Amino acid sequence: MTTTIIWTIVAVTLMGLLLAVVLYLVAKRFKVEEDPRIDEVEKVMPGANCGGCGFAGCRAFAQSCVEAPNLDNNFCPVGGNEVMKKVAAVLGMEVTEKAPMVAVVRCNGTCENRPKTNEYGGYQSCKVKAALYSGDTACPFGCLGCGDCVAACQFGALSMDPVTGLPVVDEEKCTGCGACVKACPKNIIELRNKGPKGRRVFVSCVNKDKGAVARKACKAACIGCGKCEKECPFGAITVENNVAYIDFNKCRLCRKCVVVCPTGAIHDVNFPAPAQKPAPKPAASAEKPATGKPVVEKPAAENNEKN
Amino acid sequence: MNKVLVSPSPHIHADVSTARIMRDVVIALLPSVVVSILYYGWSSVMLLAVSVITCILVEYLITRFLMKSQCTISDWSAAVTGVLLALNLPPACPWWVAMIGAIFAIGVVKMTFGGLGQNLFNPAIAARVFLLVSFPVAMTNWARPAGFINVDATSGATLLGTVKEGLAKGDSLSQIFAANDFSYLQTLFINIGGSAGEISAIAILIGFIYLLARKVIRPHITLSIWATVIVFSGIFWLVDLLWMKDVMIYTDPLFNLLTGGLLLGSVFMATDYVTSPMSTKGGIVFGVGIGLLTMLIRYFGSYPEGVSFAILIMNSVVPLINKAFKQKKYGRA
Amino acid sequence: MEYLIIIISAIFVNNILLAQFLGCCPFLGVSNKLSTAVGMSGAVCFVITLSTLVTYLLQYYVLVPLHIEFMQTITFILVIAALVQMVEIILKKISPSLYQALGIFLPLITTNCAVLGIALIVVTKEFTFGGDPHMLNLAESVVYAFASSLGFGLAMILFAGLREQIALNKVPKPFRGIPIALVTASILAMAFMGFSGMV
Amino acid sequence: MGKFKLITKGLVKENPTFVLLLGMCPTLATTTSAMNGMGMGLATMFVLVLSNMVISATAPYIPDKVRIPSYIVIIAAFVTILQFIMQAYTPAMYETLGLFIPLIVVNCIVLGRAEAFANKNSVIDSACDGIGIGLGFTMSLTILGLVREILGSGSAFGFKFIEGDGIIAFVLAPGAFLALAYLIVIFRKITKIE
Amino acid sequence: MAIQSSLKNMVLSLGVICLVSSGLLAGVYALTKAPIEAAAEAKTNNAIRQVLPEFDGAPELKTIEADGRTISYYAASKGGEVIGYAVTASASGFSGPVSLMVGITADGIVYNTSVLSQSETPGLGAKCTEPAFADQFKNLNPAATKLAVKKDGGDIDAITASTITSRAYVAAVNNALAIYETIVSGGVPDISAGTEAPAEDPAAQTAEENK
Amino acid sequence: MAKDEISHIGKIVEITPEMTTVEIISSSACSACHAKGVCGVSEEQVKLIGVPTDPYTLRNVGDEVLVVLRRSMGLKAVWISYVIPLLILMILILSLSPVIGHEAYAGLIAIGAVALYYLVIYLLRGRLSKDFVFYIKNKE
Amino acid sequence: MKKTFSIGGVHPHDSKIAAGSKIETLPLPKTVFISMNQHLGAPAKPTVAPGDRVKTGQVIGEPGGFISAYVHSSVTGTVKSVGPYKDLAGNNAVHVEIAVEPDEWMDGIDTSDTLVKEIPEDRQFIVDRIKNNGVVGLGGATFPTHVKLCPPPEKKAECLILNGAECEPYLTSDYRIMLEQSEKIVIGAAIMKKVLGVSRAVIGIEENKPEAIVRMSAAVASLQSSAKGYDGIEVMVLKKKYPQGGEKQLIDAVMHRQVKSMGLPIDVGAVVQNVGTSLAVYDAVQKNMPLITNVLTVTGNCLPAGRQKNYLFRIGIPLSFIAEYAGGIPSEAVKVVSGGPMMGKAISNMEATTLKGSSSLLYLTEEQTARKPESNCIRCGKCVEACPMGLEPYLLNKLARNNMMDELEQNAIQDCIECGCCLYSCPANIPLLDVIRVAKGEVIRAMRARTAPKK
Ligand SMILES: Cc1cc2nc3c(=O)[nH]c(=O)nc-3n(C[C@H](O)[C@H](O)[C@H](O)COP(=O)(O)O)c2cc1C
Ligand SMILES: Cc1cc2nc3c(=O)[nH]c(=O)nc-3n(C[C@H](O)[C@H](O)[C@H](O)COP(=O)(O)O)c2cc1C
Ligand SMILES: Cc1cc2nc3c(=O)[nH]c(=O)nc-3n(C[C@H](O)[C@H](O)[C@H](O)COP(=O)(O)O)c2cc1C
Ligand SMILES: Cc1cc2nc3c(=O)[nH]c(=O)nc-3n(C[C@H](O)[C@H](O)[C@H](O)CO)c2cc1C
Ligand code: SF4
Ligand code: SF4
Ligand code: SF4
Ligand code: SF4
Ligand code: FES
Repeated sequence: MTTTIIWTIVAVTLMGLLLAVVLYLVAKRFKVEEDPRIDEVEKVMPGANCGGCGFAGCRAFAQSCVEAPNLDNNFCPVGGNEVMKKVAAVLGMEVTEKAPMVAVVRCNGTCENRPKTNEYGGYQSCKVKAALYSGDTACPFGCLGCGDCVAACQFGALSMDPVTGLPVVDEEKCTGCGACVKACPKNIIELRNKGPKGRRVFVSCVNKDKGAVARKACKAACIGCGKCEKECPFGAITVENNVAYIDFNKCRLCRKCVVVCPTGAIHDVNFPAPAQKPAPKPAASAEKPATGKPVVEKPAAENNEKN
Repeated sequence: MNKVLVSPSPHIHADVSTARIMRDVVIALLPSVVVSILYYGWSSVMLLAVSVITCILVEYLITRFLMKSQCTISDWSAAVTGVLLALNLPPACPWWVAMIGAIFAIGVVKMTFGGLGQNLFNPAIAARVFLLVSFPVAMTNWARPAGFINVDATSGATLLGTVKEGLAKGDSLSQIFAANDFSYLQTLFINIGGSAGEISAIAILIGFIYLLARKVIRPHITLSIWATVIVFSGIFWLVDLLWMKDVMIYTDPLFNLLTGGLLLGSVFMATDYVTSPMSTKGGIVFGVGIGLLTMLIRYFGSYPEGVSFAILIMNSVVPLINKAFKQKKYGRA
Repeated sequence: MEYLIIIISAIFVNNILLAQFLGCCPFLGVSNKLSTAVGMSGAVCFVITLSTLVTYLLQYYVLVPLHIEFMQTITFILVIAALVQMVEIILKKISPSLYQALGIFLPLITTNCAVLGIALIVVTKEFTFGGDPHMLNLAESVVYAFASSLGFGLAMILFAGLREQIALNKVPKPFRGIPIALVTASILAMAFMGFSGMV
Repeated sequence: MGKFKLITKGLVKENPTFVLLLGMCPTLATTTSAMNGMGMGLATMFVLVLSNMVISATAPYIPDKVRIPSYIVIIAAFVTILQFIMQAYTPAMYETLGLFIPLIVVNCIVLGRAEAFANKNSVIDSACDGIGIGLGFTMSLTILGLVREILGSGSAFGFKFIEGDGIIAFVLAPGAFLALAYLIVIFRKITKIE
Repeated sequence: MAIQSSLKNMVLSLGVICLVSSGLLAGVYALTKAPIEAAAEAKTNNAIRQVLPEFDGAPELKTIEADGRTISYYAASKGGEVIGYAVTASASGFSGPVSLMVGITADGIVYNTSVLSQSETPGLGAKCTEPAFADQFKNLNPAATKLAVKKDGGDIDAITASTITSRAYVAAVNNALAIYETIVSGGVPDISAGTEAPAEDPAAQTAEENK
Repeated sequence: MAKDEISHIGKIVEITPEMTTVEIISSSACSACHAKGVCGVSEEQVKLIGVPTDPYTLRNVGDEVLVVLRRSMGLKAVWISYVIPLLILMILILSLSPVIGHEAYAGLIAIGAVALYYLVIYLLRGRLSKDFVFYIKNKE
Repeated sequence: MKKTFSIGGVHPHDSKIAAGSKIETLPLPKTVFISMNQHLGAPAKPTVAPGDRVKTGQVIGEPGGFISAYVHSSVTGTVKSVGPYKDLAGNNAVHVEIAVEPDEWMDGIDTSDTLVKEIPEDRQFIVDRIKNNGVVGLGGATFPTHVKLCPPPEKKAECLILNGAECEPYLTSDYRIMLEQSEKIVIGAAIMKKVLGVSRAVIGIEENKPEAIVRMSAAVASLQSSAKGYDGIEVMVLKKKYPQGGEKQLIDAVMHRQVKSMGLPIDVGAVVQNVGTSLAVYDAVQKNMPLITNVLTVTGNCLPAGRQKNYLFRIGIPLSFIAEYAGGIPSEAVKVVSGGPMMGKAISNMEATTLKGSSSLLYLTEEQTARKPESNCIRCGKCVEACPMGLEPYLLNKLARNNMMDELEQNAIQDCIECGCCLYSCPANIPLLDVIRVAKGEVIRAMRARTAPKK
């Protein structure tokens, strides 16, 4: 019995020591050290691995955050400022807040505004359709409606509206990762500043055809008439190639352009409905994102209820 | 011009459809179905009905309520699986065995992988193997139910089973054959004892010719299975014949070709598009594999019948075969 | 002939993965890509065979004489861990470039159920290969270990092929990932039952 | 995290079998019946709790490089102790579970918990964590065993409720994979954990 | 982690851990050694008790030389008189050895059998432990019953779909009987007779085929 | 990426005119596993790989790059380091154990032979390193 | 044994219902729109401005790059505008709009009907004529012919193949010109043979055009006996199989050589030209006539027999004008295709104009053309069997949908010739080619980017 016990101890201890030596050698050969902070940063990341930040995935992003001297060049669009603050806290660095961005669909060629001229019968993919021809309406610039953008969005922020045939962005869910922008072969989706209280003004059209042609193709097209350009007191609007564009850094949300646009191509979202007593209405946007729909068309009653 | 249709080329399509192909397979199976009903009567009808209806129903329920996708029963593939499964069961097997098999075939082997065309294993075969493993008693009960026409076949056991059993007892082939008055003519027309669909080699061959004529299948897989079985068993048989004449234990090639599920399996199950290789070369490798494994299992395994296992095993090699044996490409060495 | 029986038994009939459930983690984890599965199999074969050889010697020439067979578990795992590490060091020392090539190609080999399991089976289980139940001798043990690891490799490679194919298919959402891999493994295990009784 | 939460998270949110998919070998191999599954689960839990405690107590004194080997030694010691105890007091169960008792040493759950939890937390917390995860493992193995037993042998915890056999495949290897696959799917559906 | 990974520290800490745990192990081993042995013995005794009629005290472990091998068996006695022998015997089943304890009374009747270990397929061969099959070997007179499965022309009903296991079981019982013969005859038992077969013994051929 | 290459993401840690050193993280089999985050066993090791510097491409320390190796080379590496010693081991044991009386000696000789084999390839390492040539590619 | 290519191929019903209709000349509309983008490569740059008067055959666009071609006015009249106009896919392209006046030909163009058999000696003269007269390939790709006829010096042409396969169903324009203009085509071939300096020229014609085979053989024989420079020209009868006319397939059928992946025909010593191109070469070289006309088939099963037509048209005539002239679009038609049913383009904008390469207005009914709903791939391998490039379309489709670019390249997606055989034969109605075409574009772009010179 005693010998057994002694042998047990001797054998195991010897073996343990052997292992210790081996491991020591291993350790000497292979320096492992990954900064443990990478793990910590990774933990606060949203973990979507969407690549919206420009890195291969959340971990790659975390690594770059840890290595970078400051966080100015790193921004996770998905987590937004919240997450960046947490990252900064982990690393003991400063963050400069970034204005949140949101995807904006710049086409208002609803089935009503833009009658179909033919029927598409191929594979339902905007990419395939765009490679084939101008689309099933007379507007060669507008949304093709096969929803490549919807498929690209990892966050379920996009959906096709069956009535209008256009994608709708759910502002609450959209993280501004830009995957849809890349997916759209027609370059219709743009990332724009979300704006104070989610308010923003933009031209919901990318048609570069001459006014008459554009108008004929789509009732809501920008005809490049230039009225808005003249109206804007801040010089935020430029008309080029027969289509107006509003620079969101210059735009002060005065909404003068909205009124003068003859086709209603300029959209303002999340503003209180006109002729309503001013009241903030964040709930409304959550319920029914106004993007892609001119505010004037929005039933006022619904907004009231939400208030 | 009432509407204008625009789509990428090509603008015309050959007159083929999945449903048509599957319907052709069902038609090709009809001779075997008819023969099995004639010989095994109501129990065969029952198995067919339970199996086909369960297959279709399960597919319907799953697409409708679980996957919430387009319902695919109209493509007839579930019916093919159902008929083949029924033809692969012993005629006396209870209806609930057929039902469990059908649920397994469609519910597990086909739909969990995504439905038609996505499965890696042949549903009917996998289900048969599942049943064989699960209900060894019911699945090897070769009792012969009364049929609509009567044939005097004395024993219910399968020929392969009888041979294996006899050999295990130490009898030699000649003794066994003598005891069971075996004749090739019998296997050709009425191979009583065995799965419902294995009765008649002729019926299966009629189906084979129909499938070939309708260009549903190409013959390379089936033929390579046959060739392998003939060569493999031929070698054993010849060696036996030449050197151990009195105590032969290896059956001759024709016997191996005509008995058991080999014909049914090689014509209808190994040729299933979904679970066989794409290229011709790959198909031949696949067929040779099935032939070899079948004979190995028959000669050395504990199951008397090896085709099902052989097909299932080779199904699992198909992705590798598809990688290794590709179609010849234009302009590439 | 006896070795042949051992080999057939260990590869096909009692496949270590599909019939004995040893090494399921790498089976489910590393079998996504075919080339990795192939490389992994080669490496695992070596590790398993070598470990079994060493632990066999340890068992019969150290533990048994000292009457401390009950220390099997702890000593085996230590020896195997040390062995795996040592092979890495040796390889690194031998040829950095060779070692680098491996590093790019393979995941690290860590010990898992398969390695320890086979080492333990060999010294604890009676086998009936070729007649009466008996414990395996050294040569048989090594052949058994080698064949088992080949069986492991075979299953891994088949499985990797199947999974590469699954990856292209539209598997219903709840089944994606591990569940569908398990269903595949189930049918594969069933297929392998066809070999039963071959030895 | 509260102690209670530490214990319960192993049951659902971090269930080692259905969510984390750890320790697949014993999970598949030993669940031919509910009793066997439970036995394996409890055996693992025994090692898990004790090793968790010891490791959390010793962690500060172990250099990083020998962390894993030290844990292995500790775990292996407990496994061997478990072997002694089972051999002495539950020899039948010991024989049934066979190889998979010593293989607890390489079970990722045990080592994984040591690495991920015990070496950073207090002894009590580690014990709770061990109990939680162990219970989760035991529960899942029991359920899996129960399902396989019911389908495969027509009995539950050894009580036979149908004549004859069940679907034998479920007691064999294919049934193990299959039942686990479906249980994971069902678990995912119920708990909505991905 | 507080401690640096120097060689000294590593060796030291791992050494201590090994030392402590092996010490602990040895301790527990010492503590459980007796119960483990008791459990093992209890198992054998239980098996013997199950296969033999009531006897006094502990059965006596005896050995006998055969073919250069030593075979052990247990002799049980009641009132000083040997009433039977418990013989362990095994044969190859479907997936490994089927190992039995066979109780044979002094007058050569197989009193009962008990499975010591088997690894047959659950639901199939594993049913050999169930009374439905095993009870066929209760109070069986080898002279009156043909010890072979029905398929091979004997009197034993095989387990459904598990002829191989059944044959192994029968073969093991036959082996035990052969050992018994030697014990009573005092001569050298022909172990091989059990496995390697007089040609008419069909059970043996299975064993042969399994090779 | 052409057919027969394998690549691994790494980061440049050092550049000299001749050699660019890239650090890759090789993870254990477990870490390919789904539960990596929970289970700490998934070891990762940093390995350094030397690649001849390409004078025509500008790269910086810290760049993430792909280290690429011909696939056949990966298999060859496995072959040299594992498969051949495995075969040596098997052949020796099988041929020696019937010849040598004591099986333990056969076992030890086999292990010795494997060690010898490693020694031989150690001597041949110069030739080997010529075979395993890596190159660097930009990520994406 | 008639020859054909060795891999894949399909047999759609050939439906050459317009084969019996003689070529008629189409009248001129009031306005024509001439596109600057009528060929493969860079669009031409317009050289006229609104208000300019142009004559028939006058240059109105000059090459915009190395691979590009001249564009000539097909009518006499006044330029009304130069600017965007929608092409048949509805996209904007630069067109020159001309108000039509009675024809007034440019000087130097021989508009007579006399057959000129003597081939000019000076090769540079020939190439210049071809280039200056804006000749592009009329087999579908409209590749500038002069580029093709001047292979880089290190590549040696061995055989000129005239592509008279016209393997697409319905199309009969090549067939009609082979019947009606056989000598001119052979002379064109001899001219190109001369430029290339090859001794052999093969005119490949499918067996379903027996009359064309007879007429072309007769033309070859008569020219060989009556003039110099016609040796080595032969007519080869080919089996009917789509896509026999694909140049890679034709080279395989005629020369038993295969162009390697991403290679050009010239790599195996072949130059393939359509018979229509040959006709255009004749006109350009022998008559100094620019490429301003072509033959177009108006056909479709839903058109009554009498309205199946082959028209000689002037480039720039709006499609709607042709449709109108030919009796309007039948009401059963839902799709109008420019080109054959296998490779042609569906027209979404009938106001678009004819181009140099326009070959048909094909009317298809809903029953003929509507795509059926896609179902799962049953791995039947029909697409694999059909693919003339030996690809595995089912696999490419899956890889493409999973965005696996590397694997797509490994599986040679870049070799796809977009023949449509796969989609045509798929029983599950999977839009294989739709998916493959886009993915192929992306893969080729990635490959180009990779091989682009490092900065
Ligand atoms: C997975 C599997 C397990 C099996 N297990 C056993 C077993 O434990 N015992 C046995 O005798 N046969 C077993 N068999 C063999 C078959 O049941 C075989 O058909 C049978 O032994 C011979 O049939 P019979 O008993 O009806 O004559 C098994 C077969 C398979 C496929
Ligand atoms: C960039 C480019 C360069 C080409 N260069 C040559 C050439 O040098 N020689 C030649 O015979 N064809 C050349 N071709 C023409 C192609 O081989 C082919 O004839 C043309 O794309 C039309 O083929 P298709 O009508 O079969 O589509 C070239 C094509 C492209 C796109
Ligand atoms: C699938 C396919 C089918 C084709 N069929 C024909 C055809 O029938 N006739 C033809 O002249 N060109 C056909 N072509 C175009 C030829 O490949 C080739 O471009 C042409 O013959 C070259 O001559 P060109 O430059 O004079 O057009 C086809 C091309 C492809 C890809
Ligand atoms: C030639 C041919 C053979 C088939 N054979 C089988 C078969 O053996 N088993 C089966 O379940 N389905 C068979 N099917 C139907 C179908 O392919 C099968 O259900 C799919 O595997 C389901 O995805 C066959 C279909 C064809 C066209
Ligand atoms: S809508 Fe676009 S930008 Fe917003 S989350 Fe989705 S993909 Fe990203
Ligand atoms: S916005 Fe772009 S991607 Fe989205 S549906 Fe419209 S065209 Fe397609
Ligand atoms: S379109 Fe491309 S992939 Fe399809 S058959 Fe033709 S060459 Fe093959
Ligand atoms: S033809 Fe269609 S169904 Fe058949 S393999 Fe190809 S893609 Fe699949
Ligand atoms: S539990 Fe991980 S390999 Fe077995």
